[in-house]
Amino acid sequence: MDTSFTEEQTMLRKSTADFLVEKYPEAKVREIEESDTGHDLEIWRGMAELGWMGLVIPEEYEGMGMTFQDLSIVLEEMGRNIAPGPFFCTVLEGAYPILDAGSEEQKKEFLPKIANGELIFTLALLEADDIHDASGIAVRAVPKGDDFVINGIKLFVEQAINADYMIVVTRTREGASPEDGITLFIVDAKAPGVHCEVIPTIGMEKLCEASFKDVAVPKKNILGELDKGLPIVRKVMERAAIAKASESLGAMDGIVPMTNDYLKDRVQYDEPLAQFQALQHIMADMFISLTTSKYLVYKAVWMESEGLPCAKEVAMAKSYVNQNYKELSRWMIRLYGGNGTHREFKPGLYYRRAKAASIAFGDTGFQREKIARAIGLVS
Amino acid sequence: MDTSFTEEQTMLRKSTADFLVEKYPEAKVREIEESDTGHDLEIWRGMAELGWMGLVIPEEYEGMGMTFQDLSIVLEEMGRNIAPGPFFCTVLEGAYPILDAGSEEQKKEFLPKIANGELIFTLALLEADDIHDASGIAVRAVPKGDDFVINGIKLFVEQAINADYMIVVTRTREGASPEDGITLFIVDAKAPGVHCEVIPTIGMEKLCEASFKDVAVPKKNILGELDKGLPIVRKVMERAAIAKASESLGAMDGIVPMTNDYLKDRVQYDEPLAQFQALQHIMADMFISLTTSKYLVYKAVWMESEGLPCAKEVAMAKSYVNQNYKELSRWMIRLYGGNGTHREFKPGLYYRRAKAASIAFGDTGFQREKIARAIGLVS
Amino acid sequence: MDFKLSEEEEKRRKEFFEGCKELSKEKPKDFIDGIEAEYEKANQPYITRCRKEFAKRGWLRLGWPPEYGGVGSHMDRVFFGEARGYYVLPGVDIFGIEMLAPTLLAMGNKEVKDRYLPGIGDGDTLWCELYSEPNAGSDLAAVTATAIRKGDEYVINGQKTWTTNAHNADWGFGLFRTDPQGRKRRNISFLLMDMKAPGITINPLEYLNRMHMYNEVFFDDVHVPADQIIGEENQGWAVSQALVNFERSNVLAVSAVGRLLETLVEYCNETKVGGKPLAQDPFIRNKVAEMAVEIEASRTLAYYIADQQNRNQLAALFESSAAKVFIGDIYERLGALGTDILGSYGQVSASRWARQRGVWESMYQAAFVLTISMGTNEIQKNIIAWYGLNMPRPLSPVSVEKALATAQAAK
Amino acid sequence: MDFKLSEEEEKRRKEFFEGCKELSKEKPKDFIDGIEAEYEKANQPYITRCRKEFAKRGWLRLGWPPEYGGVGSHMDRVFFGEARGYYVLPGVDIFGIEMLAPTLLAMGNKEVKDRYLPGIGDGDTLWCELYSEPNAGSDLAAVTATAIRKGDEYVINGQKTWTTNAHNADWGFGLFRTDPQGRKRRNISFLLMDMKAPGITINPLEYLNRMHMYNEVFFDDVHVPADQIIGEENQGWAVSQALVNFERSNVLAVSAVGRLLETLVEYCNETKVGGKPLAQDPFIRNKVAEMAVEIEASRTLAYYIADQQNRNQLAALFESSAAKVFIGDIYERLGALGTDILGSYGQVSASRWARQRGVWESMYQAAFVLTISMGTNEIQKNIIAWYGLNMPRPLSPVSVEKALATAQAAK
Repeated sequence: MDTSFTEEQTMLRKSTADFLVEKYPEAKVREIEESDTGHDLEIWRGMAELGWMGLVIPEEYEGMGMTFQDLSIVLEEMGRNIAPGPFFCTVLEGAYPILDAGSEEQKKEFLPKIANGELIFTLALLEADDIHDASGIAVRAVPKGDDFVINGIKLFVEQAINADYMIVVTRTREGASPEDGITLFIVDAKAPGVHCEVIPTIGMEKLCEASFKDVAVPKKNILGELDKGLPIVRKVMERAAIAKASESLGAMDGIVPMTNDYLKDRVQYDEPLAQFQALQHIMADMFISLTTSKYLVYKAVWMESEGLPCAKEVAMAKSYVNQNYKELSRWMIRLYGGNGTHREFKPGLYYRRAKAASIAFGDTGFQREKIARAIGLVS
Repeated sequence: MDTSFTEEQTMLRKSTADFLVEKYPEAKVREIEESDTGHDLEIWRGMAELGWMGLVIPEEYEGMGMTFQDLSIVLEEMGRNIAPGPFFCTVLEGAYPILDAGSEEQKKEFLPKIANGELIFTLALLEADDIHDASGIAVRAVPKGDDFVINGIKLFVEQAINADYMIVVTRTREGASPEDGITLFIVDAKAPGVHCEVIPTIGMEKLCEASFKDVAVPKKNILGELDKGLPIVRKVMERAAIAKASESLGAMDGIVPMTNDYLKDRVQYDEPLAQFQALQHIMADMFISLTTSKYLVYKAVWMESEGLPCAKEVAMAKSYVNQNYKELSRWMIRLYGGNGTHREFKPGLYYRRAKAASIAFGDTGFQREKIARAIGLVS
Repeated sequence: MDFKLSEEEEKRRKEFFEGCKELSKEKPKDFIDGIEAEYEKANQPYITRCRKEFAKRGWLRLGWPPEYGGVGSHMDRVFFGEARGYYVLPGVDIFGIEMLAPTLLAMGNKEVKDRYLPGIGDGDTLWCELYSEPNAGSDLAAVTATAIRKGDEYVINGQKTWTTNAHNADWGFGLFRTDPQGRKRRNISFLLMDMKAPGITINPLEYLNRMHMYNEVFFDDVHVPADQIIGEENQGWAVSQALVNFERSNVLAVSAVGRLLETLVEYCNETKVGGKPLAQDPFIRNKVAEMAVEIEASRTLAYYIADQQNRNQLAALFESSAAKVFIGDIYERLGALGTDILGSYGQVSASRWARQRGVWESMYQAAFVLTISMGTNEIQKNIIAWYGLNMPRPLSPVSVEKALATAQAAK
Repeated sequence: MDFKLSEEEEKRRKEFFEGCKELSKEKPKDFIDGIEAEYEKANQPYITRCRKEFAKRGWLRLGWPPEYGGVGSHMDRVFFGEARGYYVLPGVDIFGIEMLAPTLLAMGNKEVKDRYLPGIGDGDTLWCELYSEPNAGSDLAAVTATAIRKGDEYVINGQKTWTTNAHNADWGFGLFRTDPQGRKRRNISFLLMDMKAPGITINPLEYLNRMHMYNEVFFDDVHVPADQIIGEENQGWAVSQALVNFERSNVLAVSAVGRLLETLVEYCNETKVGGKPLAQDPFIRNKVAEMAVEIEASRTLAYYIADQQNRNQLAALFESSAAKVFIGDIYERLGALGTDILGSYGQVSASRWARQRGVWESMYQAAFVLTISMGTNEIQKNIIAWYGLNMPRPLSPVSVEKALATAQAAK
């Protein structure tokens, strides 16, 4: 056991932070957020140069062959800087599922291009009824010659408007159990019949409606096996959940010192607010919330990184961070007072993102139900 | 609308408080609590002299003909002084059901004697499966000549060991619905076959197991109608719930100033604890908790007193006070520090009673389910 | 203790509810319910419509003396607030109606009353409050914007901020330092001014959810006639503290929150997940019931405060602070509960994808309008502790320094 | 970052768990699980049995130097704590093992180490801590009990209180004022004494749930040989603060709480209401899951602290404070949750009517053993704010008065 980061990891964190602080100053974050695309090509290229999109892609596919734990460090720093863009979906919802389940051919075709920043990926999973499980998949893919034809609407597809490819989760068979007959397709996001539109959301992350009208996808673009795609989806969801928790943790780790500094600077009644014990105890509570979150996340990240079974640990970390990120950002606003409620101040950015992060890949209720089963409560 | 108490009510509160402070000093409370019976005959007689047991009994039955609202003032003061004894069960679980549902003969037989302190009553409702509703009633009463014969076990019967009579809720018919076939009997608590034993509980209120072995009860002792007793039980439960909330509110109203005084007296780091802003804000939270509880209870009491339908309001008041009494007493201990954890200090008395009070006549979960239905959530 | 309204009161209350119900039918389609709807630009025509209708009915002069067209009582103000809250109607300029008018009535001379009250009562003049500054938020007495007397005028320089509705207001009232050497509560004056006067610049400050409620206001040699002062020069702090007639029950917010919970109950009944209505989920039942209880507690407390204040304007002061903290917390938590219940839709802003017109996402962001504005929850808790519970005020290093300096000067 | 234990560590950890599991099979029938079980009178024979077994295995000398029979490492102490916690076993005198022994090892001379360590390591001598006084609780430096040097002895007078386990202890260590004129952190000495010495009177103080854990201890001219001082005279405060080797992960409490939650899960699975197991109630599922998460967060944090402290005794100090506050709150809330889930049975004390042997009712009362003892949660939050977050300490009126007096004296 060694609960410290390695020297390499500390350097990775520092270089990541340096890049983000330089490229993503608060004004830039807001500019990207407010733009139609939510994606800055120049920054994207900078990330590609640093190899971030290929961080966890093996060297044989032109990646850096680093671990999920290393990736989580990058994600933490992105969370701290509230960096918008298609990084998360490309890596977690594109590169990883292909690594998990792709054919050698698919790996060769897509992974190098992901690694060098040529391709943006995303995952189209949720539908109108917002059920995060097999029974929520109704979009049909029907075989027709060498193709499958997809019809239906997916919601909350991150960055779909910028994506080159979408991994679309479809129903290819109505079986006895909803868990049967789920198939994943790698779909050209610019193909005829695909239409994407941004859904305005609190996090402004360009979650989209993606509609599919008679979209023909060649059979070779099936990811994994026909009708047996559910385990791939579940793995992607689990990994994305803990990755989102890392991103959130980074934000929380930014909120605490930033709020503390604000209280030391802001003078009211001729004193820095930091002088008031009632606020000191709120800050202490925030420190406790951050500290107790940290190692829960780090342990789940480590397990995920080591390939250990960690469904319970991930659900625990995600559910806990869901609540604590929201709570810390809420307190950040409260302690900033009037300044906290301005859209142009950082507290609001965190507050809005925290809500979005708590929903992505399973909200607290969803995760707690997983945990209830995992700790043995009969259902 | 007049949200102040009348002058008469203020006087009633004062005389009640005076009696209780004199007769129930903390040491006496503890002595009664620790005694086998949990009942002090001398105090009981004093209460009878003041007419408390007959407060809400009409003058024609030798009572004082006052209102439920007046009674609630007495209960508040009893809560503040944590007065143990059979007052609550005699009035709420004895006098009231007889007033509600008793025959003229029963009223004439029992009410004057309750009013003058000759009789102690209680209600035997709950059974081993702890279901606070019709489906929880399994103890059978079977007709035999001019009698019914009762067999079975009741639990959590308050002060049964001291009772002269128990109103026993029995099943007399197995109907299509569990709500059919419930009958109440006024049972001589000293009759052959009745056996009572104290269950040790956190509140030490002498909640008892009452077992009935072939206990014969004359038909004339049926309270209300055969098989149709459920509405009586529900009314008793509702009134007892809001009465218990009044008692709890009185305790809460004692906790806040008492804790405030303690913080002003207790010096640490050369300062009264009251000087510390972190503790000031806890006290402010306690004040808010008390203040928001008060009028919720008072309004439900008023509605009950006026005979207005108030099932929702009672459930709201009881559920809210359940939580807040527990929470205030918990904070009282925390703020008293080491002294708060001594059994002989007042905080612990409140803390233990708060738990018991929160369970009696419907815990928070039970009340919230009632509220959910009342505010229109479909079930 | 009696919670029954008199027949007359019931009748009046019904009038307010019916009037507001009628108006609510005219709500624009894209109107998002929330106690912050008052300031949304797109709502302005409807806001004016409501205000004019209220004025016509005399509801902007509730409790005023007859000579200024006053009708009704303090309780009428409570009923009106409750009704407006329930139908989540805008159209009452709280700065003119709730703050300035009572101040003028209590502290103004006949001339200023004659000059300004009619515009308020008729809904013709909108006001804003020029109190807060970048370094004077919770600590209002630290204002530094100056108003220097020159002949028959005051010349104003400096900056105000968090000025709600300045962009719509015709007139402003506020606190300015008439002697720049003066400290804290001294040397502050209470002035009224035309917000269109030369030298005033108003910059919008976007709220979290993009609503335009706040502004920064800059003063560059703004000339204000000297007779637009209320009270004596340098006595403005006392004027600002004299809002004795301010309606403190918070009934409007309580009522609005109650209505929002009703719509959440409807949503839970109508929305099925896996074939079962959300309303049948015991966790949701428990949480919604819990919220309903707290709102009901707020409501009964509001009525208590209203009744006590009706009898004695200075009554129930600390209960008011408690009520404000409590409803503020409820507002924050109801936004959280509503968005949680909506799942992925809880993050969707008003749009064709939104459920319940996006009201929950909007509320989640607007959550702080009650916990931060008009004295943060933390300030209210200080008030409760120091004045309500008589706990000692913690020492401020500055006061200590002063004491030390005094002691040393005594050498 | 790597959470994997080495094979050797896994092996050791397993040894502790197996040893504790064996011992747990001998638990008396009426043993109520809880971290306070250590002090219950009825448990004393079993406590002694456990202590002797631990001593036999060398587990009371974990991390000691070899010359005092030490075995194992800091991590072994953590594993042992975890194992004892999981099986809720008593038998470790934290005052001797966790507090005094490290102090002696760090600050004691060879003579006192030789004299006192064997008794601790062999489980023959039980200790109590004579720190708190009626007016020195959170503010320990305010102790007033005196130890006046007379020849080769100190003569002790005064009172201690909240003295855990004094009724079972053979010896005590504590803080006494060796110069009654001295103030606060000065003039305090750290003394050891035989608790059977003439002049010592011990009165029990009943805890909320009647457990006899605390005592009042009175000293009436108690003679203590002068060589029973640790460190220099008047330097006792520094000695008491030198517990650098104190195991701060709280793993024992965390592990015990985790085990208690497991029993609650069993209860929910086994107990049917209306024909359905409680475990199927979504509200219960949510709340139990929430608690499981917090316990797991405590557990990972405990391991982090243990690992960091294993590398550097002074590491993770503020994380330790955070961990203590957190597990204390969990203990309080788990007692509340457990009793709530038990419904009417949640109030029943150990008896034939109790469910789960009354453990929840007992825990509900014992809830405060972690939030109040050894530095209340409020004190921990001060530590986090002042030292961890470098926020300024609020001023104390006394320090201000002193400054004023100094300023005036300078006249």
